[in-house]
Amino acid sequence: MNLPNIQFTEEQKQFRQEVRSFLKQHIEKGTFETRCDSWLSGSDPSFSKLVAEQGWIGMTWPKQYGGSERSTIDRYILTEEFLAFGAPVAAHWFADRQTGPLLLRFGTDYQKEFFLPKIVKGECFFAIGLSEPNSGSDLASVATRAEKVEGGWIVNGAKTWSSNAHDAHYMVTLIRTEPLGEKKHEGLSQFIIDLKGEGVTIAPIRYLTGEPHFNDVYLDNVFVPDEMVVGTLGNGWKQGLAELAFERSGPERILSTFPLLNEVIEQLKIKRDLVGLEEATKLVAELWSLRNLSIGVAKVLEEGGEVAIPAALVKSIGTKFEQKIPEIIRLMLDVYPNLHSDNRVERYLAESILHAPGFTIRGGTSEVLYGILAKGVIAQ
Amino acid sequence: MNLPNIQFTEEQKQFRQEVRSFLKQHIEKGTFETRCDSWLSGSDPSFSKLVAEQGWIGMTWPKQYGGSERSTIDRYILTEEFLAFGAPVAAHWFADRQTGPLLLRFGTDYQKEFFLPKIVKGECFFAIGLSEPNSGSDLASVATRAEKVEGGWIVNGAKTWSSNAHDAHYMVTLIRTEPLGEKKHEGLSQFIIDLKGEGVTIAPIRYLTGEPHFNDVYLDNVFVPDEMVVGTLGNGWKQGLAELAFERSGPERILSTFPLLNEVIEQLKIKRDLVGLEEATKLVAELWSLRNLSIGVAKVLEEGGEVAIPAALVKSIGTKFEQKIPEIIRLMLDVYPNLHSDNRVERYLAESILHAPGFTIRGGTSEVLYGILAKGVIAQ
Amino acid sequence: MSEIKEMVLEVVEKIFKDKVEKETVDLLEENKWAEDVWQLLLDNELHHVVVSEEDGGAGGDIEDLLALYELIGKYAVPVPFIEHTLANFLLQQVDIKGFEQLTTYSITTPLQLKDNALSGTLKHVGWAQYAEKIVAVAQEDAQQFIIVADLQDALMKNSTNLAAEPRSEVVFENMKALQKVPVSAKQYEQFKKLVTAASVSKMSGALTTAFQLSVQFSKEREQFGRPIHRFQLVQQHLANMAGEQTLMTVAVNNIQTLLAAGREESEVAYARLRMDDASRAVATSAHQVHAAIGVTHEHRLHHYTRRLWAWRDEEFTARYWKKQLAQQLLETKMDLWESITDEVETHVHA
Amino acid sequence: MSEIKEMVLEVVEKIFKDKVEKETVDLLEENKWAEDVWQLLLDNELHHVVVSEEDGGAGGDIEDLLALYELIGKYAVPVPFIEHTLANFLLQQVDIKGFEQLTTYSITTPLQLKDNALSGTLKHVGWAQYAEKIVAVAQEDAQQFIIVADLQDALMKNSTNLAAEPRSEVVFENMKALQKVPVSAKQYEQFKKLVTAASVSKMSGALTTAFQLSVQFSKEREQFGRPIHRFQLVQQHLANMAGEQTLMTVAVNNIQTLLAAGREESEVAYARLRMDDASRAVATSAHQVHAAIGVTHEHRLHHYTRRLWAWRDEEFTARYWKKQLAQQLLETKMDLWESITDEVETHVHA
Repeated sequence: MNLPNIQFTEEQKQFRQEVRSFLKQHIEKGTFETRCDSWLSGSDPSFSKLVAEQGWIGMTWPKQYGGSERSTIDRYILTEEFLAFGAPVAAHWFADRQTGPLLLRFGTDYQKEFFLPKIVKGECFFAIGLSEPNSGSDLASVATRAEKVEGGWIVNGAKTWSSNAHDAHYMVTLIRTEPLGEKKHEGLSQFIIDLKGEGVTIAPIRYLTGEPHFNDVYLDNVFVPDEMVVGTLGNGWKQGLAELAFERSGPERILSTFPLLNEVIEQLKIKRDLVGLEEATKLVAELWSLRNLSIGVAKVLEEGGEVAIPAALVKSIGTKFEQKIPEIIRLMLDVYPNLHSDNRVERYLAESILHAPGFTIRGGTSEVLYGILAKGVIAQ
Repeated sequence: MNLPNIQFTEEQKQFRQEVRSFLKQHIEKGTFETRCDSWLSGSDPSFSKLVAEQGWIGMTWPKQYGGSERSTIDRYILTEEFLAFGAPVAAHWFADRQTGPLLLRFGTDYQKEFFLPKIVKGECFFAIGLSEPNSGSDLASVATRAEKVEGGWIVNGAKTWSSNAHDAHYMVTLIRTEPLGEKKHEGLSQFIIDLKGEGVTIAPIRYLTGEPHFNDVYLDNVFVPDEMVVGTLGNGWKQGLAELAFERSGPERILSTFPLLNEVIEQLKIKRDLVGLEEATKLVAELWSLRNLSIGVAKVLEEGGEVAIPAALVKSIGTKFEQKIPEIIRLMLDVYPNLHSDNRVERYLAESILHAPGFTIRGGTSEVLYGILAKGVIAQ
Repeated sequence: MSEIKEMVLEVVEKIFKDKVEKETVDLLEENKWAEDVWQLLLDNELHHVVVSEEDGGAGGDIEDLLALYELIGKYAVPVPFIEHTLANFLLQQVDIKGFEQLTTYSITTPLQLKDNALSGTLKHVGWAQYAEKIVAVAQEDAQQFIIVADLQDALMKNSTNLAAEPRSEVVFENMKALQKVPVSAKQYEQFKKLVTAASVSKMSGALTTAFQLSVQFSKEREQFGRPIHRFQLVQQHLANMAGEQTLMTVAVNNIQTLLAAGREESEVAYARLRMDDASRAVATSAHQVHAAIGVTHEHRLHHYTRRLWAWRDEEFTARYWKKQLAQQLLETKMDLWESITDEVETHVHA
Repeated sequence: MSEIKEMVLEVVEKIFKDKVEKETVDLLEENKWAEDVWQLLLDNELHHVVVSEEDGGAGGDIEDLLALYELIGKYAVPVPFIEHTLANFLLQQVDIKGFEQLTTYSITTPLQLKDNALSGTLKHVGWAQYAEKIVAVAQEDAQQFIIVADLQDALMKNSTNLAAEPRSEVVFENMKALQKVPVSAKQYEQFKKLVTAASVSKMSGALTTAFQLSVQFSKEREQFGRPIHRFQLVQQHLANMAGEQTLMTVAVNNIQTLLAAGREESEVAYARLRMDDASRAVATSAHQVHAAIGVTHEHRLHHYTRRLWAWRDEEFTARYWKKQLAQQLLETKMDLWESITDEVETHVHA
């Protein structure tokens, strides 16, 4: 398998500097504090608003919906900088990464006009309603069902592991709209559900750190108007699959614990610890090679190419890399992981250790990815 | 799971010194050269004869068959020393480790009287005929079959991966003696086949180094007299299983590359390389913990306890450990692996790298062991 | 093993099984702890297990004590049992009678001692915010002492470790040492090993539970129409965890016996190093097997994995012992095989 | 990429597919080599790919050459193509015209140069026993030179690497340097990178074949009644290998482009470090998937895995580059993220 080999242009490098100075400025002003895994666990609607003001939500989208029609590579750079500085971008994350592209591809004009400008302004956040209490990795075993009524659907069921649903306005929800047949992947549709609407109950599930993070979303006779059906009825599974390459290949599968690595190298430099730095170079080399792969996938995605397999590779290898960083670093120096420490290494290490178990689970467990990858390889 | 905690007695320690000085003496005299993985790839019938002269083949067996009725722990110590000094004990290995215990448990008086004294004298070596050309890990899919005739059986078929069959006199062979029924584990029997007999062709299979190592053994209308059937007809699979704990839990699953580790630590000491030594301590700690486990299993085996699961653990973890040693060591110092070097580290490293792939395959692949272990754990 | 061991272990395990629910362990996160369980342990005189019979104790040995620490880890019991009994056990070694008041210890970094006045900072001291006394090491010129001090005299900054267990920074500024007994470098080394053996023992307990929860989960959880333990990749996790758990159980058993027999040489260090790998492997696999359910606060798993993550970086770490062992390797005249198989030589300790 | 690249690669891959059988690679083990394949390469002027057009070559660039080296690795071709063309390419960099006679190189350790006489030992020199000339580095006082010497003047001790490829120890005792050109430290550094890029390229080729053989085997081999690629544990091996193979293909592609564009900074070192892990992972998984069949001499797999094992410890190893990179990290004022994302800065090389 090969992928294009990207060298950034001068304009792209300049854009990176622009994002970087924005972030540094806000760290200095105290707008946010760098955290590991902040892209998913750091939801801060007011920071998202600031990002929106820069034109950095939906930046690749058409201008008619408020986007800037910039390249996927620009968005890639933006995302990398958010991750490297551990910025709290979780609130608008799913709307920007997934809902926007989904609506642009499958949405009605009404949906695009209604949602996209709001998302771009940082005023409308989305959650994803995919897993169900008993589905686990078997995502197609959807029990949440909809019954057709006049002008819409009545939905009953429950979704779980919905990250940030407590901060979101809407949820793109996978729902069974036809009776379960032979093939469980068929008869599924994607609905946009108003999370503030009647019959919706959001029950936070605390992460192991005790922080709210994902949610159970209970749907009790929730009315969804016809205009909130995304794309084709019954085509929900395939539409969802199309999102996966975006979901799996991004820098957020490599850089969740990068702030820790960066800070530790600074500490080792101060101590002039060459043995530690030698050990660290292996992580740097790994990061370099993963980044090439991930950027290559972004490029192919932009050109509309097929990247399901390399995207799954990024997810599978990248998440192991970000999971490994704290485990290797704690052996390189004497450090006591502490979520509340004034010492950045101690704090980043604690965040990384506690969040690491999720990396190889969320967005497709490593075990599921192995099967997908092997099948892809065998089919070639 | 817990296992007994063994502390060696003064007598046992003295015995270890006795073995050690025998081996050191023979290294000095040039009788053999230390090699990694020599227990399986170092077949030297004349050295086996020397070992026999010490009373160290079949040392735990009854005196009436030439054994010394010594403890399993003594044999464990003996084996450890052979491995630590990389002695070429492959010729008598299977007879001592497997065939003897098999015959003592299931053999007829005739078989015991005929074979055991010869084995003890280092004059009779055994090979194992288990795998077949298409069986792979599916060992029970035996196609080699026997037909009953007057006074014995006519055997046709082929066995493969038979280590050292080219040096051996006999082969304990798993054979289908009843037509294949519902359960492929049933209807199998163990025959002792004279490898010098008519109809037996031994074709060496070269190891990747080019050295002869295992063999295909073709059996073409080979007559096996009734008195060469071991144990009960049709009970071959179960009898074979009983050998597995002996086969899987010994120090040969931990120490195949030990000479390399030992030598490297000496080199690091000479260089006063504390960073390297720190790295090496992790391997030492791992060795220590594996050794406790393996010795514990030996103790339970001696007392007739059930150790299938912990024995499989030793094999599974131990072989990964011995496989890992060259991979870690080559990063600790500048060394060029070379089979023909005068420098011991270079030579041991080359031997270890080239033999390592076999460690996690022979005697049950890691993949097969995971299944056995998981089932054992779930059943508890 | 002392004769009382099995009986005591049975009693204690029953107490923990009955009284330590998930909610009991959760107490720590609300700045509470299991005072009722602690009271039960006191009522059953379990804090006196290693006190000699003439002093009114049960006359157990270090092996008994460490076996109890395994149980503390196995049930994640939120009580200062290890801190209190180990502090008193250390005192016992230098012939100071133990305290009934809650006592803790911190021997990682020596305090400074001058004219009976203590100065210095002890970091991450377990349960100091609830304890009245502390056992520590102090240095005056070239001499080290075991000292006892009153905690109400110290400045304290309370925090928690990754598992929400109470940890405090304790600052002494010319505080009085209540008692002091000089200790040799060798004795101090021995104390480090005892503390490390305690740590390895409790980790072994937590590791066992993380493993057992995973086995249980793999039987109960179904995916794609069958229990997940039927999938090879889950079996691989279970097999690897079983290996780590068995290795560590045997290792801990080994060091307990050796310490009780006074025959320990480097084994505590080996066990501590190996535990670093084992705890990582088991925590990783346990979470992977439990998938999303295992990273919720609602599930018990994190009580054990967070303890493993917290404990491995406390007190005398693998990094510390690795350096000690490397120094020993450098200094001994024996080659590795001789060192490993010769159990008689007294190793040189740096 | 030069325009000729695709065409040339196609021609060469066809030659290798047609002419390089397993038995061809086996020749090395009998102290022979594929002289017919070598002749075909010469006949097709492939040793002149990077020779400039005015000197009668094809005018290709380093990218073309490295892509050919990938093919040498991919088919384990037993010819001195890399040695000869890279030796000549190095000479070209210092404006010495290449040789038609078989030439090899060894720049790992500088020889000593005094009054035009060379002394010193070069270890593990590839194909020296068949070559007539050698390109090496020599040192006179503080100045380094690229030199050319005649191999018939040298003492040679022939041996092989782990893959049975010819390697010799070459000893010079006051031998004449045929040519010498002074080189700066920066140029020498650049040569080290070229040699390393060659090594990474051929390893990437061997790694690809080891992976492809495994995929093939997993489709053909049946166990317990189904092809083994249906088993999750085999899928895990395949997935991991696919990841390593893709990562390295992209990495090698990247350094080839950067070197050709003169924009390389630390990328060759990164690729070499990453290749150390990738080659271990792929060799291990490939053998595990092939099980016993893969460790026989009869099967082709070992031609690729043995090359990976041999090549990773030759010339400028991961260990060498790790130290260089650590030194760079220490000296740069940028933090890691700046270093990685800023492609303009010229790194300080130690």
